[in-house]
Amino acid sequence: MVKYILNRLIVSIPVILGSLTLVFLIIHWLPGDPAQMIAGDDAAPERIDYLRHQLGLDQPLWQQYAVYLWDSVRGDFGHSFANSQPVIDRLLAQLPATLSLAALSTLFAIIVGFILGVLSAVYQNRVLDYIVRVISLLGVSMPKFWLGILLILVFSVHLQLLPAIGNGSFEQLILPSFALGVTGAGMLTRMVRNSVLEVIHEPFILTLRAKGLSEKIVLYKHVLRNALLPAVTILGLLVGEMLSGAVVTETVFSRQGLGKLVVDAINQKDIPVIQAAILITGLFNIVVNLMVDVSYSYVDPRVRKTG
Amino acid sequence: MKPLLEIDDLSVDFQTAKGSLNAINKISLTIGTGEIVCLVGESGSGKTITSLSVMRLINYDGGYISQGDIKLDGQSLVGLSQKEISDLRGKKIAMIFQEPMTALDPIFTIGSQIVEVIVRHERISKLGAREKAISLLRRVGIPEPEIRMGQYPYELSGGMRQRAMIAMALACGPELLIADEPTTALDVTIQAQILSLLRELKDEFQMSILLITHDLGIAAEMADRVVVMYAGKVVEQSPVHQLFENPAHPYTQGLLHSIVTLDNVRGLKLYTIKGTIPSLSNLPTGCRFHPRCPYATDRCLSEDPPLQELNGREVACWNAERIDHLAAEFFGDTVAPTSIELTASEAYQRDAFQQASEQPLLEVKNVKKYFPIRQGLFQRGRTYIKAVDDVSFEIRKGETFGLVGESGCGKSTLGRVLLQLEKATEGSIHFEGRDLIQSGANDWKATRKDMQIVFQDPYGSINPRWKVGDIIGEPFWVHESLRGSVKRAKVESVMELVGLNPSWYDRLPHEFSGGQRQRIGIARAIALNPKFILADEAVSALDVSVQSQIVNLMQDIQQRMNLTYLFIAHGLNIVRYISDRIGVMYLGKLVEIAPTDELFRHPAHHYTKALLSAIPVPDPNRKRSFVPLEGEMPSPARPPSGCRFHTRCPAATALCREVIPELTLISPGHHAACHYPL
Amino acid sequence: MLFNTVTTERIVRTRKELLKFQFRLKKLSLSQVLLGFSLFILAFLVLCAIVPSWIAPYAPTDMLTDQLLKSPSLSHPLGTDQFGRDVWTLVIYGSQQSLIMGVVSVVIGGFIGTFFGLMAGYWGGTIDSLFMRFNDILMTIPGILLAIAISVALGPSFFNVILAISVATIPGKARVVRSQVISIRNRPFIDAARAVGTSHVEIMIRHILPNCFSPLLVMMTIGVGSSILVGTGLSFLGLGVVKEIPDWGYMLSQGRSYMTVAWWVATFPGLAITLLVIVVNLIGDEIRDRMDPKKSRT
Amino acid sequence: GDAVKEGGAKDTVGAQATGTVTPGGELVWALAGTVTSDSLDAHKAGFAPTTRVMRSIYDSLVVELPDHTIKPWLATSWELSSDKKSYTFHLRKDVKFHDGTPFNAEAVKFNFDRIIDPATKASSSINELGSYQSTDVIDEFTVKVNFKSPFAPFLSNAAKVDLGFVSPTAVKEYGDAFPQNPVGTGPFKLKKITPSSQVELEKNPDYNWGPSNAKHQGPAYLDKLTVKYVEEEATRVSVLQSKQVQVADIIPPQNLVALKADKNFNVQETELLQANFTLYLNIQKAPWNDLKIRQAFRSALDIDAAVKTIYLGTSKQGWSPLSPQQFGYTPTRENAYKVDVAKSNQTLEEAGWIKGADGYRAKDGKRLTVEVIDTQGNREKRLDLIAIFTQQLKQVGIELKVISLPTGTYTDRRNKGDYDLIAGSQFSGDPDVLRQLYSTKGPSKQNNIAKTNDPKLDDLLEQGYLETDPEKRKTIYKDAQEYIIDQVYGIPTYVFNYSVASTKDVKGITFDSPAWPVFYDAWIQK
Ligand SMILES: Nc1ncnc2c1ncn2[C@@H]1O[C@H](COP(=O)(O)OP(=O)(O)OP(=O)(O)O)[C@@H](O)[C@H]1O
Ligand SMILES: Nc1ncnc2c1ncn2[C@@H]1O[C@H](COP(=O)(O)OP(=O)(O)OP(=O)(O)O)[C@@H](O)[C@H]1O
Ligand SMILES: [Mg+2]
Ligand SMILES: [Mg+2]
Repeated sequence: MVKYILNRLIVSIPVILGSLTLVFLIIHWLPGDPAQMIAGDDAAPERIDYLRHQLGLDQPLWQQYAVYLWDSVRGDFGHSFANSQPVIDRLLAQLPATLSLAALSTLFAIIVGFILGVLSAVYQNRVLDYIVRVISLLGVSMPKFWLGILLILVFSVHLQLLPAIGNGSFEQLILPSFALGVTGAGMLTRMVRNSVLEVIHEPFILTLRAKGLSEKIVLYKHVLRNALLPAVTILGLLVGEMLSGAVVTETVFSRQGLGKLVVDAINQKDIPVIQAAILITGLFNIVVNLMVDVSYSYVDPRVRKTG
Repeated sequence: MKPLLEIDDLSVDFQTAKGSLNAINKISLTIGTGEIVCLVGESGSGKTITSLSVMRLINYDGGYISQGDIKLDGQSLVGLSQKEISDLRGKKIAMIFQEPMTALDPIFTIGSQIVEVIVRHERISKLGAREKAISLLRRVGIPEPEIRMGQYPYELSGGMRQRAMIAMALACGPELLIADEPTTALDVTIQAQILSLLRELKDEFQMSILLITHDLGIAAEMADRVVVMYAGKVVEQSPVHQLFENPAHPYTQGLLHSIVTLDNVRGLKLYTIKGTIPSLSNLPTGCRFHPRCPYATDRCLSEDPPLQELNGREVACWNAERIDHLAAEFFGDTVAPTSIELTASEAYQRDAFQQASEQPLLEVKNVKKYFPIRQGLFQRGRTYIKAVDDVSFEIRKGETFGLVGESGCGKSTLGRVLLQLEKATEGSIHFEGRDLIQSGANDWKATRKDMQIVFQDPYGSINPRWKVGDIIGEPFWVHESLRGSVKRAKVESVMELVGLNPSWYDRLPHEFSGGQRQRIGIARAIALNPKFILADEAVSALDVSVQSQIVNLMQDIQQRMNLTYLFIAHGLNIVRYISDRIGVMYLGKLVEIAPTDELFRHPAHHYTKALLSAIPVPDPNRKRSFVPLEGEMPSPARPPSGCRFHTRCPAATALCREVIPELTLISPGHHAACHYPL
Repeated sequence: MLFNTVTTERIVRTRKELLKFQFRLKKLSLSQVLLGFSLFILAFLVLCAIVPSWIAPYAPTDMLTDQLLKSPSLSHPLGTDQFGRDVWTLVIYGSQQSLIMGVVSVVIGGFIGTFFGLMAGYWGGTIDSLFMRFNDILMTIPGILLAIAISVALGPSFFNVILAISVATIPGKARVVRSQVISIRNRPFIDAARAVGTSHVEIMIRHILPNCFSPLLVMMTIGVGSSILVGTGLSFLGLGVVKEIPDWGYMLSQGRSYMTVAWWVATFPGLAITLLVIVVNLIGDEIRDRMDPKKSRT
Repeated sequence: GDAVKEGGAKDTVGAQATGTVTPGGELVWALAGTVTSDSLDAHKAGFAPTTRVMRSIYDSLVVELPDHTIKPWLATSWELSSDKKSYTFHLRKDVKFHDGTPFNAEAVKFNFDRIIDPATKASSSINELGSYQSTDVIDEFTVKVNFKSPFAPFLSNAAKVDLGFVSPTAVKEYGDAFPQNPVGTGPFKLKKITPSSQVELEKNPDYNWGPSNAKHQGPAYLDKLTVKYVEEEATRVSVLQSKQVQVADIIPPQNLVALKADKNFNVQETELLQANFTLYLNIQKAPWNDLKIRQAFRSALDIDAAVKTIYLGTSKQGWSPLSPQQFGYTPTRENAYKVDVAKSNQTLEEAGWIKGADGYRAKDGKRLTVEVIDTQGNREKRLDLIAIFTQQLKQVGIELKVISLPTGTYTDRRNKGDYDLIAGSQFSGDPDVLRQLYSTKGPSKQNNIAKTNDPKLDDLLEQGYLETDPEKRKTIYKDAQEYIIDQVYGIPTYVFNYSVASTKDVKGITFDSPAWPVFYDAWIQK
């Protein structure tokens, strides 16, 4: 297993390197001078030149790239153009909020997705199934900022149950997690329904029943575990998305987060921050997918062998 | 004998989108304590549904018992709730399913799946259940059961999985064991092992067994009594000897007659029951068999015959008495050796056999096919699965060459290499003198025209989304760029040739029966008038009667189109019947090549001999005293040294362990690779 | 007398027909009802997109400055927005861009993604590794950055917004298609086609592609809604030409700040998106069912 | 003056007169925007939201009253040298930074020198210092600030946060991390920054140097001031309405009316001193180089109607490049031009722009299209405003097209002059802002946003910059404004009102000179 994980990590190195290179090229190719952006629209030209020199932007591209790579390898992600802070600090500051939001909304998606998905499959083609299917589609299609504001209006303004904004407490996490998790929940519901239906018609389910096992055991011990595999795949993708794609949720609920940070950095052309953020989300994605694969092999012994 | 299971007037219906569908119609049968009853019948006749009804599992398939009663030990099962019946399942009645590959939950260990059922039904600690599971595994002949307990189904071979299934079924000492085609998915050698295991177990535990099969050879070997089903009805029920000696129902007669045995005269057309089993939604009136019955009268058309007592057995036929009388005549007609007639094909083959000696159509020299095993990033391709290892032989023009061997010995791989579906690792293949491996792309397309293949799995080998016409017409589309009505005309003529109704041009594959699908595969293969056809287990998946139809068809076409066949199968009866020469493969090597009769009469290799002895014989009087081949085939990734068969060979010596025997000529046309040929 | 028999006959007949009708109604399953509903809605939306002026009661650019943010009423069934425009009219006119944005981008992304997935899955080996690594790289790059790059490379335009959305969806689709292709590639009927001499291209197009369709369809139908919203987001991040007639996403994102005082401004365009997604999905499910050869005729 | 308007007038009375002050407690403020890059360095942060927060941390030398008179704060008195190039300030002696560093002449010198040091990467504060040359420490509490040339806006600028004072010790100690660890002399000091989320400030207990217009002396009443960044309008209003915060600023127009009517809330509005949101036609590009065409463009616009519609009556039309409360504002051009569609049509027709079948005018096969480039999105509903203009211009056959661009591309195109129209506002407390917008001798010494290159205007603005006599200055700026309006160098649109809404129990919020909220006198009624 350890070897497998190592192997996987080694294989991801070229991917990360590739994406960093590509991002580097894109950003530098895009119009707009970070020095000008820092100095402001009406800055005197000498000031802009000075800044450009300070930021190393006057060096040839390949040199900037080499320096950047070398620094990254040493774990030095440089300083933010925008506020001269070490990039790593800026990113780390956002991580807890991002992680907790991603974790809770994933949890929410899992719980809701599995319950509804199983229900829908068990009551296949009955009214409940149709209701669940439409609900799951609603979840998938409901625009997030609309849902977010609606949640605030209902739960925060009218019912005064939950806080709308903030990063600290668990209560502050509930509404945004719900808003963010709804899409995942909808997707998972559909996914779980499908795979449960597939598994439920596998021949081995008949064997289980022939053994006299109760329906509960058949469903929850065997069917669900077999159905887990495809669902876990989706989950991996979802977590990735929640880590980096929560901009709307972060904005509506005034939360910290990597999503917003990256968008801001792109707008400010804060190159070191963009690069580091991509590196971090890339690493996270690799780890998440690795976890998914490892949990695969936990769920499905067949994978263990090929791994 | 006290009846253990009584099925009385049972009907089972299915709820479908188009209303309810009657799958089983008023069947009655009993099984006594300690008795083995075989339920036989063509595919789709309702055998599985009957067994599922006994378990009351039919409800999970959308079916329900609409009439009648099932009693186990006097207790009615029909009225029980699912919860109540689940207390009996696995405890008093246990079931073994058809497909050992898919009947086990892939993500739980064998052990936990056995323990699960013990814990469910018995007051026993987890540890106790584990002990018991281990002893069960040992009992069904699984070596090192402690290790196997912790393994997952995919880590076991088919035979071992089936044994595990049996262990699971036996776990709580059931009174009735239902075995639904327990060996169809397995090799002849493993099949023989499993069947003898079942018999032993029955004696040991005093169980009753309901054995479902469509292989009458197995029925003859195992059964005390046989129940024959046709289209959801029981048509005959009788003790095994009586049934085989004196079948009363025309369907039973037909079935018995379409079995290909070692006694079948080669070249003679096989007997088939005309037509196919009707679909449940479209049953004929009166006797359900009448459209296929040679004796059908007007009465059969309108009235459904009840199951009636006749000379110590039960038959459902209006003409039973008359046929009973006719039976001897009926058999005499075909079995008498005097009536042997060489078909044109056979005559032709004789000629061809002589001519061809100088001019092989296909010449295979030292072909090897190794599959690299990937083991992570850095050590790719260190080890190989040696699926085909140094094989040489030739096929002459117009002959049928049979290739036999246990599952996994490399038959298909060899076939795929011959057809260039897989690149040979080494060696040369010449077709009509042309080197196939070296030839370029243009040549390659021409070769495709000349060499065709009929696949084992009739369903898997045709695109489920395509219309039949397009499937058969694909070669025309590719090679002759035919479209539209031109293609249609050509396809229809081919369909005619293989006995498919041309008006089915627009149907989809799933709307055909297995036999018809295989015809589709054959039609596609012959569409371009090839010279050579590889039939890879082309009939293995089919029913006896359908099997005969297809074999007849293939021979027919061979004769008409001057074809050469390479016929791969593990059913030795059929291979014997169809082939002129046979090659026997073991673990990637050809171990024996001989003309058919010679091989069956004087097998030279010990492996061949074991194979031959494992064939079930459909004659209850000739219960075999076979020596099942010990153990299973070793992994082709790590083949044994020396003679690869030495691990299972009764005659193996130190020499066999060290020196690889060469394929040598031992009598005219007979080669064997054995240090100590028989 | 004569009269009498005729009427009874007629009564009997009509009763029979009535029974038949009832029977038919009963046979209409829930899924058929839903399909009918979906098709109807979709047809309506398409009609709106093509000839909005036939349906909409007002002109989309009519700004009734005395009718700002009026709640739904008879004259404005979905209320009016911050310009005094009729929301119902805007929803109808917005359908054109929204449908194009949602559907076309999904189709383009699906097309390219399928191509890559197909190539990678079918050829395997080095091509597979190369494609999939590139795919992984694309996946790690933030969509906005890609979109901005595209807009800079090609200039801001409606079509380029669509292209940008499409590009962002390619990696996911390529992955799904690839895994599907790999599972089909080894099925016997592919061998059969090869044995017949069918070329690789034809095998890919005629045999493998149709069998990949089902998961792709799911991804595509689900993607319609997010494409619309992403497209809107991009036009804010500086990718678009701000249109005179807003699309649904634009209305939604602009209207959301009015949620506290005029919920209808954002809600109805939002509902339109949701409705479109649901409808497209239901139809997609049905297509999948019908394309499943086993279900088609039984 | 009457910087506090309408509701504000009512509320100022309500907020300050009634009840006795109950000190203590925490005030939570939902800030419209974020403290960009978490930077609270007075000299670096150029963005308005940040400046609003920093007002509570940093003090200034002087304070400017709404009538533009300058009063003492950290400086008790000052005098201007006879060459008008040097200011001598006499400082308070009791002032200490939050870290205990004494505030003295050295500190002032350190601060001003820091701003012009390129390594500081100062942004707007460097412009606030104009032609700054040096600072001389006369004695511990007397300091002389020298300029290269007379710099009239200096005192007004000195009242702003940008020229607030940072602790020299802290700057040395924290270096690059100072923006996250701000230390000033203000009534509140930093407790904690939660990046991208909030800033927590706490009372400076030693504070006893409030500006001369303050209502009390000694430390601030509030124990704690927490600023949460809530950019999303609906969220900001929601958290206020549900009282999760006590104060929210920049209330969108659609909520203003309701909140004003609501007994549970106070709304204070004040005009933001700035150059109004103005449409700048690219006068270096045909046909906008033609004054007649520019006039035709302007008279096609019904700005008043558009502003009323979009801001729901909460804002008024702006007539001058400067906002009305700005020093030197002239009302002479109010209503000087009118909506006159007929005249627009006629002018365009005469210039050869003929209406085609599609309703748009064209000349030589080229459509009369105005490409507006933008990068900020619909901030403060400005794109909505432009959307209405689009409709109005359509009436005279002009097509307006808004092109939304990434910041980089936008800047590029703007610098290259590749556009027809740009719209923007510039926050500033002094009319000298016009020099930045319209003069070729502005801080950037090259481009100005209006693309003007008019020696007459350059000259006027240069005079305004140098003239220290208020009355003379007023005249100069009157001329400048009139000239800009007459030449249609810019078309002002509306006057932005900065609004702060609070729950009823919050009292005593005031505003500084450009309009930012001051919490020194604020308290919560218990
Ligand atoms: N769930 C079901 N719904 C409708 N029809 C069914 C269902 N299951 C089986 N049938 C039909 O019932 C008939 C009998 O099926 P059954 O499985 O018992 O056949 P069998 O005799 O076991 O055949 P085989 O030898 O192929 O296993 C077949 O025609 C089959 O199509
Ligand atoms: N593509 C492949 N990669 C790796 N191993 C393979 C591959 N194809 C076949 N093998 C292995 O090669 C061996 C021979 O397989 P093959 O399919 O030729 O056997 P067979 O004799 O046709 O068996 P069966 O009777 O079950 O069809 C088996 O061990 C199989 O696992
Ligand atoms: Mg069966
Ligand atoms: Mg095979």
